[in-house]
Amino acid sequence: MSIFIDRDTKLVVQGITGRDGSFHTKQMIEYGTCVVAGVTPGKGGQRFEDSVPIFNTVAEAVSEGGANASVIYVPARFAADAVYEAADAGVELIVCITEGIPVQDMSRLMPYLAERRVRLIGANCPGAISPGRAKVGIIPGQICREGRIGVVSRSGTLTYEIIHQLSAAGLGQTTCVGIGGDPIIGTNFIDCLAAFEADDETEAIVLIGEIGGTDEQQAAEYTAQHVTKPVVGFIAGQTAPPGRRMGHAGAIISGSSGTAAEKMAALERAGIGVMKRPADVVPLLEERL
Amino acid sequence: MSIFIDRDTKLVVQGITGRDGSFHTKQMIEYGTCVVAGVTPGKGGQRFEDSVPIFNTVAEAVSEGGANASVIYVPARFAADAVYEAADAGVELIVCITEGIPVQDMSRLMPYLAERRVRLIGANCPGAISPGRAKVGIIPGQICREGRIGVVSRSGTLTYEIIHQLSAAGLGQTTCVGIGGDPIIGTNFIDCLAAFEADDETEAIVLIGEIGGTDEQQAAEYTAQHVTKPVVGFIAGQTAPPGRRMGHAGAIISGSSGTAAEKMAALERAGIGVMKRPADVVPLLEERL
Amino acid sequence: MNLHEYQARARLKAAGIPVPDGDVASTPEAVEQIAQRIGGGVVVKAQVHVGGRGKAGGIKLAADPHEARMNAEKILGMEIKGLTVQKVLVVPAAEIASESYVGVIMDRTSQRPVFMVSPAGGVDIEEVAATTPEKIFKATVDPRFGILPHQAMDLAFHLYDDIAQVRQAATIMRQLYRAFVDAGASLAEINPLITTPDGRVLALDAKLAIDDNELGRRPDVAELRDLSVEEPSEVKARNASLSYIKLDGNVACCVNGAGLAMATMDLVKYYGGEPANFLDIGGSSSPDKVVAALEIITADPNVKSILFNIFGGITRCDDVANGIVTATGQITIDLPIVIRLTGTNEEIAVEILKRAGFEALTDMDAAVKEAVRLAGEAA
Amino acid sequence: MNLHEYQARARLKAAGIPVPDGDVASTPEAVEQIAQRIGGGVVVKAQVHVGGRGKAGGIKLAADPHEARMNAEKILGMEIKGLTVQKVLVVPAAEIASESYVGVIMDRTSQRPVFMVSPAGGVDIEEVAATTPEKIFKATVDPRFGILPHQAMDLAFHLYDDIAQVRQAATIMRQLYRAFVDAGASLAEINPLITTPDGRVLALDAKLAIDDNELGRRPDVAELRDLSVEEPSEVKARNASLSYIKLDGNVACCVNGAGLAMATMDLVKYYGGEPANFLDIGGSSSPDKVVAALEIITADPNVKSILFNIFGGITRCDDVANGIVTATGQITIDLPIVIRLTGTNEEIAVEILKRAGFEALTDMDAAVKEAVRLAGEAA
Repeated sequence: MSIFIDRDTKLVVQGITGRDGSFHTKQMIEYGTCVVAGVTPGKGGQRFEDSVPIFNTVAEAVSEGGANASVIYVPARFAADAVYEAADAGVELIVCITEGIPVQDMSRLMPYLAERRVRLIGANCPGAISPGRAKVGIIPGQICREGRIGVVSRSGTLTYEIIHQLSAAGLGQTTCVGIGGDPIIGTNFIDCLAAFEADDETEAIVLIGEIGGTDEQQAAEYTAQHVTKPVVGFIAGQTAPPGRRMGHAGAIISGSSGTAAEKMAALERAGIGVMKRPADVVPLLEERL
Repeated sequence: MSIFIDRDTKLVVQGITGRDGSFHTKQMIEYGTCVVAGVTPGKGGQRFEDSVPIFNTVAEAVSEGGANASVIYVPARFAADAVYEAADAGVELIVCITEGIPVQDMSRLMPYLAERRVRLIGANCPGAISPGRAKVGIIPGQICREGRIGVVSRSGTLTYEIIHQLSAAGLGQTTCVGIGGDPIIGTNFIDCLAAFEADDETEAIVLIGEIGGTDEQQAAEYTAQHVTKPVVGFIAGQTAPPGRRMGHAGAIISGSSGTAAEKMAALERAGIGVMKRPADVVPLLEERL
Repeated sequence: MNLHEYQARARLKAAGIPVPDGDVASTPEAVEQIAQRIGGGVVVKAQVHVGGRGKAGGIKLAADPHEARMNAEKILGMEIKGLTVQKVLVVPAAEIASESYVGVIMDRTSQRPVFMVSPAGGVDIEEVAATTPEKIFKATVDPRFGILPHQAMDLAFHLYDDIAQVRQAATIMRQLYRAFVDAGASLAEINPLITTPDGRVLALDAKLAIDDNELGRRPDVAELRDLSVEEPSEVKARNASLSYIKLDGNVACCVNGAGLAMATMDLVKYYGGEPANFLDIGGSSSPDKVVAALEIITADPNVKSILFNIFGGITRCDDVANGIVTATGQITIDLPIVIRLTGTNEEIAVEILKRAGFEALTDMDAAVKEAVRLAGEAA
Repeated sequence: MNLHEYQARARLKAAGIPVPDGDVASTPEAVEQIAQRIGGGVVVKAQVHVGGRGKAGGIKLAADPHEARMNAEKILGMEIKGLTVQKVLVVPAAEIASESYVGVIMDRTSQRPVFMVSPAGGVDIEEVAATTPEKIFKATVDPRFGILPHQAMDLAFHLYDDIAQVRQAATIMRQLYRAFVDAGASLAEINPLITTPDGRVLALDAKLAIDDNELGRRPDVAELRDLSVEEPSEVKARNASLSYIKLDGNVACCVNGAGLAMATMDLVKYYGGEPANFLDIGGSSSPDKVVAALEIITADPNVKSILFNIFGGITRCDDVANGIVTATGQITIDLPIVIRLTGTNEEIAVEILKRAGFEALTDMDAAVKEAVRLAGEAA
């Protein structure tokens, strides 16, 4: 088993003929992902690389192409619209790679998805990969390895670094999910922890967080209460200067200033093995497996 | 039993100090309705008629006054806001008497209520009365009589006329509900038919419709499929000229031009006893009881 | 309230929708000047609130300003379905490559705005729906989100193959929705939405029906009301807060509540009479309203008897009785009046009427029968 | 992006919120003129993007235009928390009866805008939250509906007893929400919201923080960016599509991806060094970006060693290698460079670097340790 994506994932690529979309579609197909359709309005009826049928709308990609999941590579100004379209077309999973969606757009989008019970991963995320089964997004396939570790991360390349260390040590993965670092995201740590906890194959979980917000603290609380499998965690940004983006008021609402120290303490309290540096992931996991 | 309102209805009156609100609050209290609170922003702490406590907000009327239902008499430009406020305060039932809420406001309001599972009756309706138990709205109490007939109507005074005829003939009512004649309303015929069907005391149902829309046709279909109790119906507007309000396009969407003849035929097909005039209500019911 | 085509196109234009040049005029001279300014062929279009203007001769093509003036002379003042043409719109004669229909309507059943489009535009959409329903495409709009870009694209793909035209049409639909919301409309329609031979998409005709409940908060829309095209008695009624529609019968009905008013008209018909009007004096009625109602009713020469049917609830029967007594003192009414009153303050009302020489009934059927009989005698 | 107070108040005013008269100036002469025009006492307020301006002497009361000019001479050019004051806002000295706090923030946890108000305004709201949390009231806004009138009223009742002031404050909150949405803000704040002795409610200070992702579609907001108050190296970085924040250490870090960049900085610290910056060269990076990054890094005199840490995914290692070779050809870099590359096109990159005389590492810890060691030797 794996979480969110697997061999039965039938993917439609929104923005398949764009620069990023076409590059990564080739990579996903090469990796063995079942890409059943692409969407580029106005190019309906054509084929991508002489094989994948292109449709004008996601609705057609679902009804005629049989897609049950979507990945979005369209430019930022169209990306929120693309998520609405995928949700209305009835896919179960939407992975939005695109970066730069305004947070107010995300705020309006979330209840729309909730009403339709669609899972969104991202936006502004590297997507997910279930090694040996399916890759949806941009996580490099060659650094992954089939195995029993679940990885969930707010980061991109930092995740690759840690997956790389895991694979090098022979610790393969069930699924690696990059949930994205934006203030409002579709799938959070807790969603992934719950899914990994419920997944028979996953034996341990790696959680990679960052400064800002309180997602990691909430994940720690959730872990303490609901996760029986070993969890190890990393928080990037111990040396980052206090955030300049959000005023004081935000911290009052969340009841936290979102520092790395706070988050590491929360993980610690929840019994999560806290890495001091990425290279600690392997020894910490090995202690616990 | 009765539907929607009963002796356990604890009412808050929104706009209790206004002209209509104060007049009808007195009537409701005289009738024996349990009016636990009133709301007029800025008059919190005062009392209506030296008895009913007034609050600044519906939230306070619920938390401090113990209200579980609300009736709204505020002016049209504040009426939609008043419904949102009541819904957020957590009452189970909102009866909006006020006339003149724009249909686009109602369209936005309905999904808000649906998410909170609050029942709205109206707007632009006379409200409901469960004779001998509670009266919420403006239906004159003296024309009603306790009994076993359920009445549901899109009209105001026409309903009084028919209730009057029922009471005069000794056919009392479980509950009379005026659902209002606006294009978008909170509670429709089907909601009331279902409630009357489920109500042990109700033995027969009177349905009073009008030209326009397709609510009566849908009610007829519902009756044929789900209502085991006898139903008699009346449609006002047999001599009305074709509607001037809505263009042809509306009729295409609804698949009907909403004439009285169409509606009477639909009732007939569903086995509903169709009155030719209001005075037919008693003989038609007596045939069926 | 319906807007004129020229008013609707101005609002669509303000929302960004491409509409052809053009202007409105009420004299042939002004029409000629507009045609001169536009240059080339023009179309002169009667501005009345009815469908089928073309078939009735209310839309005419003109090759030059002189012909435009001649056409305007014919159209201005003509009657279309009982309405006199007082204004015409002058627009350039467009070269048309295709005609579609695009509309958004507030739908009672879904309780949401519904978009409807058809590649068969420029004709009566009801006929398209009846004969070729497969050519009509719909999308329901969530009013919390408005029409979503992909919904507009989906619909536009049913109209055009060319992606550039699809995008233009999708943008127009989003702008039309904006105009629909901003005007407080219950209907907004473009028929036809045309393509030109060079590939542009344009709105050639526009229709907006406004929800009357919106007018209070939208003075910019309310001021578009054109009283000159309305039945004067209906304008008078609205000013007195009465709801009145003139009909062709001879039994005038004065009722409180729309449903009871319709049921009363139906009962007039049931007993062999013909109602002269729909008249709802509303809920909290004052004697002044009754006076205004009687003035409006008695101004209709067809009326042979007057029937009051009042079920007192909020409306107090004594108010209505006082109104009848006041009105009959102010204006001479030489028509028989039948009064049925019941409910709130019924006894006081009967007393007031009795003192003024009127009899009051309490049974609706009896009152209607009597009013029909009296009208029949007078006829 | 943060707006200046004078920019934020202009947007609040445009949304209908009552703000006192006033104007912005960058010279003492202009300040005197504005004070002259306003008449009476004024307040001169430094326009810098930091809190605590008052304590730092950046806000001064003046009894007349002359004193205003004198104050402006002191404030203009002063440094507050490292930022030079280039503009001041001049407003009338308001008579204040009470001070409240009103703000709306995009909240990550509820994923919705949250309103926060406090009757304890005019002071640091964080301190209010810490010392008297019972004086803070919140309401979550459904972004599909905006702040509802009753939510605004509920909050306003926590600020005032007088119903007229409650209504004014509720209206201001709805206008503030409108301004928040229209500006694409992540924070909109009025602190203090004051009442005057005659009962009016006014916004005396205004703060707007804009979501950078909104700037592309809001040119009216984007043009408010004041480059003069930003670190020049950060402006240069943004223009090259780099994300850069200057710090005080001596190990420069050049990394792809924000998370890895932070982890790299953390590892520098872990091995006893101090990072000189945060620098994310982003995803699809070109050699040009690497050149710009090296120019920015080497302009910082504190830097003693340069560390590249590249995990190739979308970023191709050969692009980065080419950038390093190109940059070192264009500008003289006499600092030690440590390069760690792994992932996409790693072998090609190593080859490119080897030919140019660079060594490439593949282990992150080894590379960081080496960069820290080299910086330590140079210091």
